[in-house]
Amino acid sequence: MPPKSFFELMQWGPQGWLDEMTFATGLTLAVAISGFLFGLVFGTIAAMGKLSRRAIPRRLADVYTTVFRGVPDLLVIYLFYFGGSAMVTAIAQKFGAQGFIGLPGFLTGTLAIGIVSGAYQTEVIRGAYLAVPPGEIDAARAFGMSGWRLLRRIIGPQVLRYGLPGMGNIWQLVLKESALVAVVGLSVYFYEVKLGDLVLIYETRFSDLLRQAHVAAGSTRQPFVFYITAVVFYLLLTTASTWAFRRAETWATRGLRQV
Amino acid sequence: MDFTFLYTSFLRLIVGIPLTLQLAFSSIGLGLVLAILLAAMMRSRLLPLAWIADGFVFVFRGTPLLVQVFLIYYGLGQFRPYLDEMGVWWFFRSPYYCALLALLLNTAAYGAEIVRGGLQSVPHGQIEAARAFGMSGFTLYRRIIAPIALRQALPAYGNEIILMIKATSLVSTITLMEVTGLAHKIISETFRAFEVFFVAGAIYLAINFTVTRLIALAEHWIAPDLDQASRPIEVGKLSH
Amino acid sequence: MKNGARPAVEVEGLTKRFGPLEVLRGVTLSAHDGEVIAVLGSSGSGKSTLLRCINMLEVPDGGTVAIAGEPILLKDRRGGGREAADQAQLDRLRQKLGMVFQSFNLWSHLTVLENVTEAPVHVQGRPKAEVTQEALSLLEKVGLADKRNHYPSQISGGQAQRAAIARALAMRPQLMLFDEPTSSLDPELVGDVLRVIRTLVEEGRTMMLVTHEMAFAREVASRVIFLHQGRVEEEGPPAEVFGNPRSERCRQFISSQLRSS
Amino acid sequence: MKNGARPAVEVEGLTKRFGPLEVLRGVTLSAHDGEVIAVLGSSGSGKSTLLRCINMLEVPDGGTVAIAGEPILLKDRRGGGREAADQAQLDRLRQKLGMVFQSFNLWSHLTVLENVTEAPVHVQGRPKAEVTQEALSLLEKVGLADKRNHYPSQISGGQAQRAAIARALAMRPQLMLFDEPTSSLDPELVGDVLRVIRTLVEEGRTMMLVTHEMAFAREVASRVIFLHQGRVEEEGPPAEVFGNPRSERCRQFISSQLRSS
Amino acid sequence: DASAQMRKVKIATEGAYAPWNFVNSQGKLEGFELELGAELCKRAKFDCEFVAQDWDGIIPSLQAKKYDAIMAGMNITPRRLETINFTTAYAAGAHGFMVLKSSPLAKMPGGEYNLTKDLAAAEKAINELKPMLKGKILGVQGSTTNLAWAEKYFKDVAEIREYKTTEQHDLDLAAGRLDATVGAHSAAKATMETATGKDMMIAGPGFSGGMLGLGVAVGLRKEDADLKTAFDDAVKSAIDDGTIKKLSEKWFKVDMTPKS
Ligand SMILES: Nc1ncnc2c1ncn2[C@@H]1O[C@H](COP(=O)(O)OP(=O)(O)OP(=O)(O)O)[C@@H](O)[C@H]1O
Ligand SMILES: Nc1ncnc2c1ncn2[C@@H]1O[C@H](COP(=O)(O)OP(=O)(O)OP(=O)(O)O)[C@@H](O)[C@H]1O
Ligand SMILES: [Mg+2]
Ligand SMILES: [Mg+2]
Repeated sequence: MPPKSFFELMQWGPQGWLDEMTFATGLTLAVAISGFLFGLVFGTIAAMGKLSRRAIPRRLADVYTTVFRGVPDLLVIYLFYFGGSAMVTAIAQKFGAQGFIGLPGFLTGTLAIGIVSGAYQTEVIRGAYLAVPPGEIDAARAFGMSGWRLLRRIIGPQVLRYGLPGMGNIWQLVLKESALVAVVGLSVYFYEVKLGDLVLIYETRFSDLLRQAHVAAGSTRQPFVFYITAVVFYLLLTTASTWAFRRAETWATRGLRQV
Repeated sequence: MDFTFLYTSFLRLIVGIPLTLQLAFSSIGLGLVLAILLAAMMRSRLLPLAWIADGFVFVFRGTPLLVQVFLIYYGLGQFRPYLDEMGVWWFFRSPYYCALLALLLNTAAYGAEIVRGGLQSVPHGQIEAARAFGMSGFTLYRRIIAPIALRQALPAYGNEIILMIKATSLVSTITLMEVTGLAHKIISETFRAFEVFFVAGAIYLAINFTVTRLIALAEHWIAPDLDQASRPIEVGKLSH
Repeated sequence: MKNGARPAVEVEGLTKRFGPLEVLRGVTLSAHDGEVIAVLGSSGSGKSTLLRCINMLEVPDGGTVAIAGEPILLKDRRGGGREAADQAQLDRLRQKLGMVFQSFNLWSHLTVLENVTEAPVHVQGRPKAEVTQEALSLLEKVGLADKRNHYPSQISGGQAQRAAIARALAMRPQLMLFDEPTSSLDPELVGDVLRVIRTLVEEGRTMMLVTHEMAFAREVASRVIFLHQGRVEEEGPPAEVFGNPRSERCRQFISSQLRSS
Repeated sequence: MKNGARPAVEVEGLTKRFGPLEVLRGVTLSAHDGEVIAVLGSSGSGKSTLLRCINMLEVPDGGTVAIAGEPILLKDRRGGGREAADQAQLDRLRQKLGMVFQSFNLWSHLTVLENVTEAPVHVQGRPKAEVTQEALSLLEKVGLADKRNHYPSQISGGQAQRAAIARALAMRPQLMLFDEPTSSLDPELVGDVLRVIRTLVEEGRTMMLVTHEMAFAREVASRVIFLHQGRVEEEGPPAEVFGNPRSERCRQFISSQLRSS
Repeated sequence: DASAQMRKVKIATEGAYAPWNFVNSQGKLEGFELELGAELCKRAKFDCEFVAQDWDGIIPSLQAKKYDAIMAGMNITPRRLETINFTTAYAAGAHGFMVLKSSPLAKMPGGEYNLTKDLAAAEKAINELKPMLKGKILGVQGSTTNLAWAEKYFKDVAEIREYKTTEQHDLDLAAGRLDATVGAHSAAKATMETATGKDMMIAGPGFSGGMLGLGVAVGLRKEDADLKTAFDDAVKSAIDDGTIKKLSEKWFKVDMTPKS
């Protein structure tokens, strides 16, 4: 293979890698968004647990954040992928099913990312809650607000205000966490290849951005082209999300005087 | 469970702990200083300064640490003649220094954003009060803004510390054998991924557990009046 | 306009302590529909704490509070102290209470108008259009119509206080708890607030208000309570309490008032 | 105790706008050592803004402020507005000013005592032991000695206001800016504050205070200023302004005062 | 029809180890093992499907039954045999050092040694290399037989650094952070054809067999004995009729047919 120029490598279509890199970016984004949203759910619940007056939810939330922040993310993903499949298989076999049942990579992967990022989001949400002026919460209580309503109308918007920078960090983290899911594989589509008189069905792993760069680097032996391209694509995602987060922040800090 | 195997794996893995801790804590320490500097620059009225800081945070927060490590080590390795000429090759030649540099730049970018968030949560009136008494510049930051911001930022910064401890696992890409690198090595010899990761996970958990407790202590220490029990969220009542 | 059997609020033997400090040591009082009770007392005597105990923002250590004859259910909490036993009941009763906080506590992420419409729309579930209409007329009444789209950080102290008053009024509460509602208001506005309170009283609503302004208390109150060292030291119609206080402490307190003319 | 040539504060043609709203439209005034100026005006008339412009917490759009004869240097900012030209000068001058904010703005991470000692120690660089001594005696004076180790979130409104007063006094400022310093205080404490202010005046210090309490203004002020629509509508000794106001608006404002006895 | 009775077999490959297996710019798997795999399946009458899998998870996933076989340039080793099973080897080649042409190590003596057949001769050659390698830094891909071999013989004289991929130690060799890499000659040759490798050369003797592995083979679960029989037969027939020779010459430019 004679070395190709950057532009030869980065063209759209069957000759170049641009289309693969673009799809990979899309997948990364999809994994990140779902993982982050899962995390938001877990994080909100655990933050409420941590802030609870009751000992049991507090303990549980504490164990959750300590363990899932404490152990390497890859381990959590392995646990989900292998452990989860084994469990589902065992349950299915109890009901008479046969053979091995694989969990869809996308679901297990995003769920694992959700659980991990949720542990981080817990701390951000808790910190932000503590920054909300207590008087404003008192006022809402005094008017008969409590539970979800209080959370949604008064605490939520203010937690958003103080928590957004921290959440932005976690979003960035999740964006890159999607690379870990590649380890357990994200199968997305199949296609057929004719090889002489033989028809083979290939399953392609629709890779995330980082693994795609790795694969392309291995295939072309030109690592820097692909890692730098990956950086550019990541930065495109970051540009979009930084913009979105800044807008959200401007909106969330309306009415707040800046230093 | 094969306890002898777990135990021998453990004995082999703890050899990597000093490197893990060394990298984590030196990058966190240096990174925090840089983060504060960056956050100050981001809020600066001198636009070029703010732009530089924004750009830095943008790039280092926006790309995977793995790629940063890779590009700093292998990428700069491509420019050896120039680095030699500048007399900095000794630095970039060493995988340890390259890892430290990548980790510290990365954590500084994240840290800057956390510090910025903390500063944003300081009630405006309290800053005005300090200004009205002639405080400004460094004293204002040190005495009023920083302590209040710290209370808000500490939970998020605790996250960052833990992330950095785990992030050190990426440096095995550039031949540094810390805990995760050693774990991979044992797995490649035994293929018992699950058990080895279990032991490695337990080691990280133990380190991070200690760190979270220290952070919780610190939180209590800097904000004794913010005893969170005094303003709990009423979870039990969410059912209504 | 019932007057009698079921007092709008009934407080019985209320005690509250903060650490070693016993702030309330057995306060008993009641207010009937259409009554205006002025609570006097020196700074730190527990006036705000009393109001905050009535709507359970502070859960009292002992004693009971009943709203419109219905006692607020409390239960012991493990590890000491008490808490509301039935949040649904508490929320329901709180909707009958309006409160103006000493430090206003406006919601900083909402505009003045949104602050006023928030609870009626989202707690009482009243139609937004109708509430907005009413809110605008309330803001008009307190002279804040032109600030309706400002955020709390963009208005003056007196304006914030008036916004807090409008916010509480928009709930159409049966019982209003005012914590120094006129402290930041100029004399003209004090007059306005006085007029608003009188209209409410005519509608049969009940008020409890903490104030340091004797003149205001005298004008507005049907009964005056003087808090001292966690107890009700003196209680009676304003003419009596101001004109001829029985306790030494109360006499001293009242006579220290500066005369303005 | 100089009196004359160099006024403690001199404000000349001050203007300030918030968006479309012109809050101050050319305010000119000065105060000499030992003077106490009471600023009156309806809510939203710009009283707080005037005080905040004097110590440049709000930078005025036009006009100048001079402290002890030294004009605060301002420069145009790119993109409109102005800003302090010399931060060191501003910091130095601000040390001569004390301020009690309408909303107190106590530092939430410091105890009451620490709030009081913070600026003297860390801005003026005075020895900590000496400052603490003085702070304790100030807290004693305002009746807060027993709350010295409480955090701002743990004290009552009136206690916070007194802590804010003690904090400002501890700076031993040449010019004190009080924004409604007695709004949350009971009559006895108002009397105490009055006494403190009188002592300061006797030491030759200068005060500007915003108040809604005419009685207090009458007792304490050597001169009264009535702000209306961004201008000084009336100015003179209290007896004159209260007894015989020249402008219609001022007359109306003053007569709306409730009489307490 | 016929395909309905054909057994479905899923084969995992890494997809990042050119020219053994890699993903081309169309996102399709390609390489020596892909073509060979198709041949083997045709002979065994399997309905095959290739999947790409990260190297780190490749054996655990086999055990978790995510797929049935591995063809990923994987060497037969005693350690791996403890966990999984291998067919008979379908490729074998020499292993050795790659250095920069300008390096003093370029002058290392050559030769061919088989660790299985004549261990004594091989170890003698190794001992002769030791003085030259004293204090040098060697780069090896982690988790490979090369690493185990390098550690066994050179740990006491040289510093050994572990890399995730061969491409990474090649980059470090180019940058001058390493004095030599240890790896398969086939991979070294592939590197030498790229821009990074243009100043590199294979130096010293080639070693094969023994702990360096008994050749590259299809990895299978131990319990799938029937699969092993079928694949074994297919590999043997592909060796016998020269298919493997033809394919390896196409992809590696050398004959990698295992010599029995
Ligand atoms: N940041 C701001 N943005 C917009 N308008 C503002 C802002 N700050 C103050 N204002 C407006 O400026 C006017 C003057 O405010 P100021 O606080 O000076 O009033 P004040 O005389 O002190 O009133 P009060 O007696 O109620 O405290 C008010 O109408 C207020 O709404
Ligand atoms: N969270 C708390 N922790 C400790 N002490 C408290 C707390 N809240 C209030 N206190 C104390 O309880 C006492 C009563 O407070 P409260 O706010 O009821 O006073 P108040 O009568 O409203 O005074 P003011 O007229 O100054 O507003 C005060 O001495 C105060 O310091
Ligand atoms: Mg109070
Ligand atoms: Mg004001």
